[in-house]
Amino acid sequence: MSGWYAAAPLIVAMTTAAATTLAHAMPRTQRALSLAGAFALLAASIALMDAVWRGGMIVVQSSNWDAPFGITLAVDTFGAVMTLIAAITGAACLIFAIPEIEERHRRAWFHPLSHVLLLGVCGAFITGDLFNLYVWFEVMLIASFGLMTIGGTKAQTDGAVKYVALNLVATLLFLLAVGLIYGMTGTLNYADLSRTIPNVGNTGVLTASAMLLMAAFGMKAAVFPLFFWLPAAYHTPLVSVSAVFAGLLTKVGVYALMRAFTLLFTHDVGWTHEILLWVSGLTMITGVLGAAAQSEMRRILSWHIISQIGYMVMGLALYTPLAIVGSVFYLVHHIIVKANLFLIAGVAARLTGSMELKKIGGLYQSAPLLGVLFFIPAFSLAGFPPLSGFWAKLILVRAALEGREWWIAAAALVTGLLTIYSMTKIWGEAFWKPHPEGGEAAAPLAAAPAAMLAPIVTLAAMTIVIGLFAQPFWIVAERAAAEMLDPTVYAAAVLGGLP
Amino acid sequence: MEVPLALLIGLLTGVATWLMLSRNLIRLLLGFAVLGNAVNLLIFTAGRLTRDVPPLVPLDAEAIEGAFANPLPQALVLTAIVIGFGLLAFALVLAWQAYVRLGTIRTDEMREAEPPGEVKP
Amino acid sequence: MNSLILRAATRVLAPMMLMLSLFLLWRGHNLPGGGFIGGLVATSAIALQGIAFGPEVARRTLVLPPAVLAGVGLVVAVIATLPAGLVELPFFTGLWLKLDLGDGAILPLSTPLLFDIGVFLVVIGGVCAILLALEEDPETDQAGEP
Amino acid sequence: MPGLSGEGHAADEGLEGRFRSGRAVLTVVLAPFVAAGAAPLLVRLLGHRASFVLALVPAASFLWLVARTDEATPGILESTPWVPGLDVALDFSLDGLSLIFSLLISGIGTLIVVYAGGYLKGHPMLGRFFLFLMMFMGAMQGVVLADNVVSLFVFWELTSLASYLLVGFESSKPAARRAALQALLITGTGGLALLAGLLMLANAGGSWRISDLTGAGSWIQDDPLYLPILILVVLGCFTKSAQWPFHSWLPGAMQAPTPVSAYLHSATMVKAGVYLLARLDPALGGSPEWLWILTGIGGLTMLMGVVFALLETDLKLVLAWTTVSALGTLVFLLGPTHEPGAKAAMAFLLVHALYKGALFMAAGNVDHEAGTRDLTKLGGLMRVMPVTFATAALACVSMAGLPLGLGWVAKELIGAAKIALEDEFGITVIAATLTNLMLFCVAAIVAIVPFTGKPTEPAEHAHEAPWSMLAGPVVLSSLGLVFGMAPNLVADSLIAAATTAVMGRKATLDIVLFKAVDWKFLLTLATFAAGAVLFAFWRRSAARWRAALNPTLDRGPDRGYDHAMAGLAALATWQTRIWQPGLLHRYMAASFAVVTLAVAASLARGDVRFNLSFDGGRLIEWAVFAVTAAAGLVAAFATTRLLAVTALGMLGLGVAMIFMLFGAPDLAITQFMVETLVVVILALVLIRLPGFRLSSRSDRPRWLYGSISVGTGAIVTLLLLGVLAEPFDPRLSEWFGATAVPDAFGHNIVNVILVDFRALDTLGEIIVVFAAALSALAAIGIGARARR
Repeated sequence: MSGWYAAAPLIVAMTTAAATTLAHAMPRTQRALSLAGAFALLAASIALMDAVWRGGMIVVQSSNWDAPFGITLAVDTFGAVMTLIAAITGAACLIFAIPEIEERHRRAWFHPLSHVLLLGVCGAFITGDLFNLYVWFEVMLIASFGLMTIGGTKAQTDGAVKYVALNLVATLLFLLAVGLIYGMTGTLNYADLSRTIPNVGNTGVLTASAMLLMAAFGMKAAVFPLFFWLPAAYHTPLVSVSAVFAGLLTKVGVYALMRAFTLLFTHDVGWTHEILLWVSGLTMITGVLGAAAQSEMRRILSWHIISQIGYMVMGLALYTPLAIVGSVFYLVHHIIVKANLFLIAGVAARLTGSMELKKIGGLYQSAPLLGVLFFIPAFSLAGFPPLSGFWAKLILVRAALEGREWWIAAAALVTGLLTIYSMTKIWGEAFWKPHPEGGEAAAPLAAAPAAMLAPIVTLAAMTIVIGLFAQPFWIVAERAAAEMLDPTVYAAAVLGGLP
Repeated sequence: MEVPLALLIGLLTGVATWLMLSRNLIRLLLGFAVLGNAVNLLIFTAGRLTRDVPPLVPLDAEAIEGAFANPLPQALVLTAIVIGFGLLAFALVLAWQAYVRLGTIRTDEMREAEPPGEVKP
Repeated sequence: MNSLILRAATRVLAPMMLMLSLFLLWRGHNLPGGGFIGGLVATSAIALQGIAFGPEVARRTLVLPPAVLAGVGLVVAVIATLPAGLVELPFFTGLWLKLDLGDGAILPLSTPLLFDIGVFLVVIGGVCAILLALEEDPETDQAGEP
Repeated sequence: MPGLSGEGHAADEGLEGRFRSGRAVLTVVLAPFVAAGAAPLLVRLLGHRASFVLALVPAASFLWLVARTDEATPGILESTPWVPGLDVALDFSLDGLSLIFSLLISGIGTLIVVYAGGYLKGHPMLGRFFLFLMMFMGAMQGVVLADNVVSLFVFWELTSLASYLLVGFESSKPAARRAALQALLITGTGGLALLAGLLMLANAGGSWRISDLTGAGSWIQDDPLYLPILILVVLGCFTKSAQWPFHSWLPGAMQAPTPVSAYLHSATMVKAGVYLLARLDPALGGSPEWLWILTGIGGLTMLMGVVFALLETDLKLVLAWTTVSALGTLVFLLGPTHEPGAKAAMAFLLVHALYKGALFMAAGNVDHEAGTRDLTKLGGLMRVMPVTFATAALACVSMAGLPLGLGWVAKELIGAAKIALEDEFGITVIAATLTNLMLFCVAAIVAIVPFTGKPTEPAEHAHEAPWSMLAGPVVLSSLGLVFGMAPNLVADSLIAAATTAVMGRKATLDIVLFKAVDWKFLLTLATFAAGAVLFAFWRRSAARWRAALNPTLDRGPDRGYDHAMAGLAALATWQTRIWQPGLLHRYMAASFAVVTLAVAASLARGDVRFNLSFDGGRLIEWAVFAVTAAAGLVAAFATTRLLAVTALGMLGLGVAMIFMLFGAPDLAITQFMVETLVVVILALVLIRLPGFRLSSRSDRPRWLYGSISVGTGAIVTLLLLGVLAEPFDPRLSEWFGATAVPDAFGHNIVNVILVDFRALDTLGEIIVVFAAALSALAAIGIGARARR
C-alpha cells in the first residue's frame, strides 16, 4: 500500500484542478479549494518524502501491471525531494497570488491552471517511464501557456508567442527522441531502458538520440544556446506566475537531464557529459552577462535563472559523487531562492510602482524589513556564506577542483562574482538609491498584504536554515546522489527479479 | 516500405522546419502541425511497420493468431496526436489574440517584451 | 452560415452523431473506437450545431459550460483511479463488476469503462470550449486589456 | 564518499592531542552575532545608550582573551561540528597570532562601539548601524580564530558583506553607493580567488584544518600546483589588504561613518589579508615567488600610499592613504620569511592599530565638532578641543616613530628586518627609509595643521567632543605611550608569541630602547630631520604639488575600476544583443541548427548502421506517400491561406491513410477526426486575421534557413534508418497481445493499452486537452463566459 504515497500528490493535484474548475462560479469557494489543494499537496509530498526516507525507494506499478509493461511510478530520494520542493513553491506562490490576482485573472482560470501546472511538475518527478514523462511535460507546458497569458498585456502576448513557439519545438524534439529510443530498445520504462541501452549495437544512433533528448531537456532547462524563450517571456506574466515558473519549470528540465544522463545514457560519458560540461560553462557565463545587461528586476532575475541552471548542469557534467550531490543541493537551494526573489520583486514593484530600476528606489528607508528579506535570497543566490547558495557553490567548485577541471571552476567562481554585481545593482538601485520621485514615492512595507509577505518570510527562513544547518540537507543530497549513481539499484527496485 | 517512409518523414521534417523558421506566425504553426505529423509517423515507423492484421483480438478468441501490428506505438501515437492537437489549438488561439493585441502576426514585428535597442547597461 | 439545408441536415445529423459517439465509447474496449474517438464525434456534432444554429444553441445542448463539463469528466476519470485503494491494490488498477442480466447477457461494468467515460466528457468539454469560443462573435468578447 | 575524509589529520598526531572540546572561543566569535541581532531592539529601547550595553560583549571577550595570553603560545584548539559531510567544522585555534588580532578586534571594538554611540547619536538608522558593526565584529573574530579553511572563508566573506553595508551606510549619497560596491567587488573578486586557492591547498594537503596544513612544513612548495595556489591566495589577501593595484577601494571606503573607518578600514578588516599571509607563511612562505611578490608589491604599496597621503586635503583620506602605506609595510615585512621581518610586522601591526585607531577617532571628532575635515580650512582647534589635540599628537608620536612612542620600538625592529634583507634588496632599504621620512611628515601634518595657528572659521563654532568620543582616542594613544615606555608589557606576551606562531618555532624578543649612537641611530635622526624639512616645504607648497602631481600620479587603479565596470557593461550588452535579439525566427533558426549539428556530430561517435532494405511496396502505398509528400511541399510554399489549409488537410488525410495501410484503424480514425478539427479551428482563426497573406518573401536568409531545413530533415531520416537497422525487441507487444483478453478483458488491444495498461498516459492526455481549453480561454480573456 505504500505505493499510494507516490500516487497521492498526483491524485491531490488532479482533484484540486477539477474541483476548482467546478467551483469556478463561486470565487470564495474556489479560492478556498485552491489553497486547501495546495496544502494537501504539501502534506502528500511530505508524507511521500517521509516514506521514501524511511523505507527507501517507492515503486508503484500503476494499474497493477508489472514493469516494464504498464507505467511505473518510481520515487527515489531525488524524486521525493523535488516533489516536496515543488509543493512548497506551489503553496508559497498560491498564497502570494491571493491578494495579487484580480477577478478577471481568477475568471481566466488561474486556479485550475496553477494546479494543473503543479500536477505536471510532480508527475515528471514521480514517473518512471519515458513516454509518461513526455505526457507530464505536456501537462505542465500547456498549463504554463495559459498562465503565461493571464492578464493579456501586450508584452505578455509577445512573450507568450515566443515562449509557446520555442517550447513547441522542444516538445517535438522530446517526442522524436522517445520514438527513436523506443525503436531501438522496444521499451519505455526507465529501469528497463537502463538495462537494455547497453545492448544497443548502433551506438552512433543511440548517442545521437541521446543528444536529441539532451537538446529537448536542455531547451526546457534553458541552457546555452537554447535558452531564448526564457528571457523573452519570464518578466511578463503575473508575479506569482513568474515566481512559480522561475522556481520550477526549468528545474524540471534539469531533473530530466539528471535522470536521463545518470540512469539511462552513460554509455559514452566522454562525449555526452563533456558536451554538458561545455554547455554548463557557457550557460553560466552567457546567463550572468545577460543579467548584467538588464535594468529591470524580473529581467535581471530571469537571466540569472539561466546562469544558475549552468551550475546544476555542471554538477551532472562532472559526474562524480560529490558533483552530483552539488547539483541536487543546488536544485533545492535555487528553487527556494529564485521563487522568493521573484515574489520580492513583485512586492518591491508594488511599493514603488515599477520593476524598472531607473524608476524606483528608496526601499531601504521606507521598507527596511523588505531589505532584509531581499538581502537573504539575493546574497544566497550570489553564493555568500553562510547562506544556502554558498554550500551549493562550494560543493560544486570543490568537485571541479578535485576533478582538475580548472576552467569550469573558474567559470563558476566568475559567475558568482557577476551575480554579486547584479544583486548589488538591484540593492543599490531599488533599496539604497532615493526614489527618483522623492521621499513619499516608496510605500512602507505595511502597504503590502500580509499574504504576500508570509510566503516571502517563510522562503527566506528556509534559505537561512539551509545555510546555517546544512548538514541534514547534505545528507539528503548525498543519499539522492548515491542512488542516482547506482542505476542497478533503481532497476532492481522497479523490475524486481526480471532479467 | 520503411525506407521510403523514412524519406517521407525526413521530407516532412524539412518542410516543417522551413515553415517554422518563418517570420509569419501562422506559417510557423502550420510547420508545427506538419512536424507533429512527421514525428507521429516516426514513432509509428520506429515500432516497425507491418501489413499484418490490426491489434484487435477476434471477439471469440483469447489472443490473435499469428503476427499483428505492434499496438504500443499506436497507443503512443494516439496520445501524441491528442496532445499535439491540444497544443496546436491553443497556439492558434494565441496567434489570433496576438493579432488582436499587437496588430500583427509577423513575429519580427512583435517587439513588446524585448523592445529593440533598449538593452543598455 | 444561414443555410437552410445545413440547418435541416444538422437537425437530423447531430442527434445521430451523438448516438454514434455513445456507441463508439461503449464498444471501444473491443473494437476500434473508445472514449476519445467517441468524444471527437460528439464534439463534431456540437460544433455542427454551433455552426448551423449559433453557439448559444450548442451551449444549451451541452447543459453545462464546456470547461465545467471537462472538469466533470476529469472528476470521473480521477474517481476511476481510486477504487483499487479500497481493495488494497495499486493506484489505477482496473476493477471489474460483471452484472448478470439474465439470458447469459453480461453487463461488464469496470473502472476502465468509467475512465473512458471521463475521457469522453473531457474531450467534449475541452474541444467544445475552444471551438465555441472561436465561433462566438470576436467583436464582443475582448475582455483582455487592449 | 571517496576523497572527502581528511586523511591528513593523522599526519600530525601531536596536534590532535591539543584539541579541547570547549566552546569558549566559539562564544567569542558568536557573541557579537547575537548582539547584532539584538542591536536594533536595544537601540529602539535605549537610543544611543545602547552602545554601552553592546560594548560589554567585546569588553568581556577582551578580558577573557587577556586572561588567556599564557596559554596562547602552545595554542588552544577547539572544534564544533558544522557540516561534517563536507569536512567543514567550526574549528578554532587561539595561538599567538590569533591572540594579537583577536585582542585588537575586541579591545578596539569596545572603544569603537562606545565612540559610535556618541558619533551617531540621534541617527535614525543607528539600530541598523550597530547590527552591521556587531556582525562585522563577530565575522572578524571568526577570520582570525578559524582553523578550518571553509569556516575561515565564511567569516572572511561576511566581513566583506558587513563592510559593504557600512560603507554604503549613507546610502542616499551616490559616492557612498559607488564606494560600497567597489569595495565589495574588489574584495569579492579576491575572496573567490582565495576560496579556490584554499580549496586547492586543502585538497593538496589532504586536510581542511589550517593547523594541519601549516604544521606540516613547506611540503606544498613541491606540489605542481604551488604557484597557482600561491597566486590565488595572495590575490585574496592583497585585495582585502588594499595592496597595489587593488587598493583603490580603501580611500573610497572613507565614505563610511568615521567609527567604521577607524575600525574596519584601518585597525581590523584590512589587516585580514596580512593576517592570512602570516598564518599561511609556514606552508606557503620561504619560496622565491613568495619573497618577490610580497616584497615587491608590499614595497610599492608602502611607498605609493604615503606619497598620496601627502597630496590629500581631506583629513580622513590622508589617514586612509597612510593606512594603505602601512598595509604595504606589513606585507613587505612578511615577504622575506625570516624572524626579524615577522617580529617587525607583528610589532608594527600593534603600533599601527593603536595610533591609527586613535587618529581616526580624533579626526572624527574634528569632523563632528568643526563640521569639516578639509585641511585647508582647519586650524587653531587646539584651544577648543584640547583633549582631541592631545590624543592626536600622542598618536602622531607613535606614527612618526619618535622615541617614547611604541612606534620607536617598531621602527627599531623594522630597521633590523631591513638590514637582514639588505643583501638581497638594497633598494628596499631606500624605499623604506623614504617611507619613514614621508610618514614623519604626514604625522606632523595631522598633529599640527588642524590644531595650531589662528582659529579658522569652522574652529570658532567647534567645541570639545563628549566623553564617549574621547575615551577611545585617549585610551589608544595612551597605550601607545605606555607600551612605548615599557615595551616588555607586550614584547613576550604578544609580539614574540605572534612571531612564534608565524615562524612555527619559538621566537624571543629583546627590546633595548636605546642601544648606542651608531650610524643607524644617526640615520634615524637624519630621517626625522628630513621629514621636518619636508613638512616645512609641504606647508608652503602643498597646493602646488597637488596641482602638479594629481593629474599624473593619481588613482590609476580607481579609473581602471571604472573602465572595468564600463567594459563589463559593454560586453554584457554586446553579447546579449547577439544571443537575445528579440526575434523569434532567429531563436528558431539557432535552436534547429544547434540541435541538428549536435545530433550529426554524435552520429559520428560510434557504430552506425542503416536499414536500407526495400521490399517494393504496393501501388496504393506509393500513391499515398506521394500525395502526402506533395501536400507537405504545397503547405510549405503555398502563398494563399486556402491552399495552405487544404494542403494541411490533405497531409493529415495522407497520414491517416498510412496508419490505415499499416494496421492501425484506431489511429486512422483519430487522425482523421483530429485533422478535421484542426482545419476547422485553423479556418475559424484565419477568418479573424484579415489582410494577411502567407507570404514567405521575407523569410531570409533563404540559403541558410533552407540548409537548416534540409539538414534537419536529413538527420531525422538518418536516425530513423539507423533505428530500423537495430533488431526490434517485441517483448512488450507480445505481452500486450497475450494479456489483453484474459487479464484486461478487452479485445481492442490499443484501447486496452489506453484505458488500462498505460491508462496514466491517457489521464495525462485528457488533462492536456482540459488545460488546453482553459488556457485558450485564458488567452482570449473570456473565462467569465463559463458562468452562462
